[in-house]
Amino acid sequence: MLNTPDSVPAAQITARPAAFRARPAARPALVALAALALLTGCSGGIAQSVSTAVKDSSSAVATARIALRQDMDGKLTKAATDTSLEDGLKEVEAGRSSVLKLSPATQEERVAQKQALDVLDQCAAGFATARAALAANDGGSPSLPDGDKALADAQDALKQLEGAVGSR
Amino acid sequence: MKRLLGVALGVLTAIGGFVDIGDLVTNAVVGSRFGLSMVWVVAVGVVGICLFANMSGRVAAASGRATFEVIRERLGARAGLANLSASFLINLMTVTAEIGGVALALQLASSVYYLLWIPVAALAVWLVIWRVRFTIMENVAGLLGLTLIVFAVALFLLKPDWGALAGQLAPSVPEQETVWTYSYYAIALFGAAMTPYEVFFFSSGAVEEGWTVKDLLQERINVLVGFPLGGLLSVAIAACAAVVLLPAGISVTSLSQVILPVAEGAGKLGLAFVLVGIVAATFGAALETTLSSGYTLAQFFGWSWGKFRRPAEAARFHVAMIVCLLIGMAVLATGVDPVQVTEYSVVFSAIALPLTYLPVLIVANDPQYMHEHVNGRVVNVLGMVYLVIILVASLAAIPLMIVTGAGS
Amino acid sequence: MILGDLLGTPVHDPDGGWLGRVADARFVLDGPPHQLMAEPRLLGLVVSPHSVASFLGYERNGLTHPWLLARILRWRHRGSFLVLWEDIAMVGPRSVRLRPGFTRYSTALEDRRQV
Amino acid sequence: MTSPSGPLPPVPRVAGRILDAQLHLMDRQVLDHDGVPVTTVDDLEVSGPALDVEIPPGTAPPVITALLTGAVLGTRIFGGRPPSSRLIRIPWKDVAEVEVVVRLGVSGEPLDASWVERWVRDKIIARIPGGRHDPR
Repeated sequence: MLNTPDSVPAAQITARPAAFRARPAARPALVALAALALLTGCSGGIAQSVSTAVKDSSSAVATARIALRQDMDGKLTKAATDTSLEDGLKEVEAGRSSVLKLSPATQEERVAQKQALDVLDQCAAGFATARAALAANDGGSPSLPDGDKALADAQDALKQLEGAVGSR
Repeated sequence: MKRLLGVALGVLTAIGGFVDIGDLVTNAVVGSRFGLSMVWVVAVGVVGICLFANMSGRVAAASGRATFEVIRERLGARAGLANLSASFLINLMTVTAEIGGVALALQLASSVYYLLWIPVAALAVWLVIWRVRFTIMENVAGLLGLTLIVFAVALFLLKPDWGALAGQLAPSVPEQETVWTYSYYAIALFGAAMTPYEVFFFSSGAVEEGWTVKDLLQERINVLVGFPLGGLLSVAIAACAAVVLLPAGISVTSLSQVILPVAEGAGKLGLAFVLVGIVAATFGAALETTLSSGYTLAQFFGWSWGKFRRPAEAARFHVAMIVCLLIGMAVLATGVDPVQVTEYSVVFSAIALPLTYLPVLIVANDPQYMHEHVNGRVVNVLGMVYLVIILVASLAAIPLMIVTGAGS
Repeated sequence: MILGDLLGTPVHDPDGGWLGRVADARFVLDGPPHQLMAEPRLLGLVVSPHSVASFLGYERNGLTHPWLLARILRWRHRGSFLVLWEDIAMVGPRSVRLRPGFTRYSTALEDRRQV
Repeated sequence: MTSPSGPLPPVPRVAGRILDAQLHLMDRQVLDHDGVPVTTVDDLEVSGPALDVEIPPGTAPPVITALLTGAVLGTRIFGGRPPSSRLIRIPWKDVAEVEVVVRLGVSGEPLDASWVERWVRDKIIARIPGGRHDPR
């Protein structure tokens, strides 16, 4: 864990069970415990948020690549491909804005945030290329393979980042 | 011959009507994240809905009483009102999710942004409820929903490694998931299969169509054949996701991901079928949930209700439905993600399930209502087993939702 | 008066001892038919010492299925009894007082089919 | 006074049919003579006894005079008491049959209990095209 505040609720958690085991009427304690679990789950630190955003974005990019490939194979209609790309881009943007909202405390965290934002920007750019290719639709530039290439590069960058976040 | 046709039609509409946005989304999510390791939950849910729908249909046929009338009579005004509030809100959430589902499917077909489709979808739902006859409405939506069989066709065309697929059937938690997310989605899947609105709709529909005890056999066939086949359809959706999306590291968060495996296996034709199927299934479910919200309110307060009456003869019932559609539209207009609404609605359905299940189980044993058609011993034993399952799922849902951050 | 006001009211014996609460009111249709039906006259009150929450119909009409549910609900209403109108001394907004020497009757409904 | 232990004696036999208010009447659906739902039995009005007054032995038992509906449902659930003028009554003499549902021997249309339904119908539903269209 990167951020230290986590250790405080952890201490509280160990203090709680004795209180609510005492009698069933101590239900509020249980609720408080659940709320704590929720808080600790959400504030899992920068690493947690980055990892979630990266996971969601790599799922979105993978989806977009399948959709593009199907489009090139004539399996998907333009409307469906377009919607897929739009949904994927929305997912990446949501991840990006969640990372953007983080307030890093240490130098290490600032680096992690910066790296993640760079990669997520690259994803968004990949989506932009793919959508432009789909809109062009006349063999002009960018072409669908160009779009796929941009997304593939973004996918590689995501994988690297995933590895980096995982190892930290 | 005519009777045979009637049975066939009933079974087909039961299959086509089984899947709604909740089943579509939840099965795809589960398939993409957990493979086929939760098929057993679908099986448990399907047996549950067979049992439950069968009981409430029998209550409706034997006593002419729909589910919510029975709930109020048994629980009394106070507990009945608490029950009504919970059931009604969850039903409203489902209405919202279904209309959103129609709009999302129409976006996939047209690339026109889904928010623009929402007023169109809601207006169409209202027009059908206002004008179209109950049986026609039910049969057309159910038969068109049958095109979702394309999920099963696509699965065959994808030529998966059947052995490996069968190997996933054993209940087990994949390594990238925790036992908590697994349990959370198990409850969601159970809730999707056993949504309470299906029971409100089923029992009120029995009254709408004027069922008597003579129709009990046909009702039983519809349920016992149609729902399990509908369950197989759910499994096919999950399997498609498990074959195409799981290996690519995709976890489903939007409807556009649900259709990719079908396009992969069956191409543009398959895509056309699946889009028709999704629109029909979600539209049919939007009709059913909208009617259900009218049914629950009218039955609790004793208003005149039913599509078999002229709208003017069931005025409050119709106004209630119009208001529900407007609320659903307003909620969607805030830009909330319909897929997320769906995911929450199935879990809340699981939470509210005991509220409707228990009174039906009790009344199905009461000779004052049922005369000689009370539950048999086997049904009662199963009924009690399911009461326990439903209670456990209901009680575990909220803690699991908190611990897993709603399954993220 | 409104019957809903009476339901849930505490019931005391003549010495002020607490017996339970009014869980239901039993009526009987034995008068001459008025127009369509006879007027239901109050036969007595069902008093329950533990719970006045809904019985779900289990405690009085001999329902025994599903067995486990029937047992649980009966247990929740153990000790409930019926007092006849003749044994009621006073009805107040917060209390019902019984006459000295009142009789506790079984709350069971005879299993006769509804007429 | 009998002891609380041991089985209680059965009620002395009475000639007529027994109705338990909660079990058989309250919260039941009310249908009119054509089978059209009118309302539910939200509460019951009884003819007595006078509150807080010693009941002389031999006093005639109270009888049910009317089914109540409307605002009384809210006060039954949340407490309080609607003014007597706000009570919507369906007199017992209109009741024809008590089974799983309560059937009236009269038409529901002119009853006070139906005024909201009439209002919604006349002001809203009947004004929408097709509002009187027979679905059959």
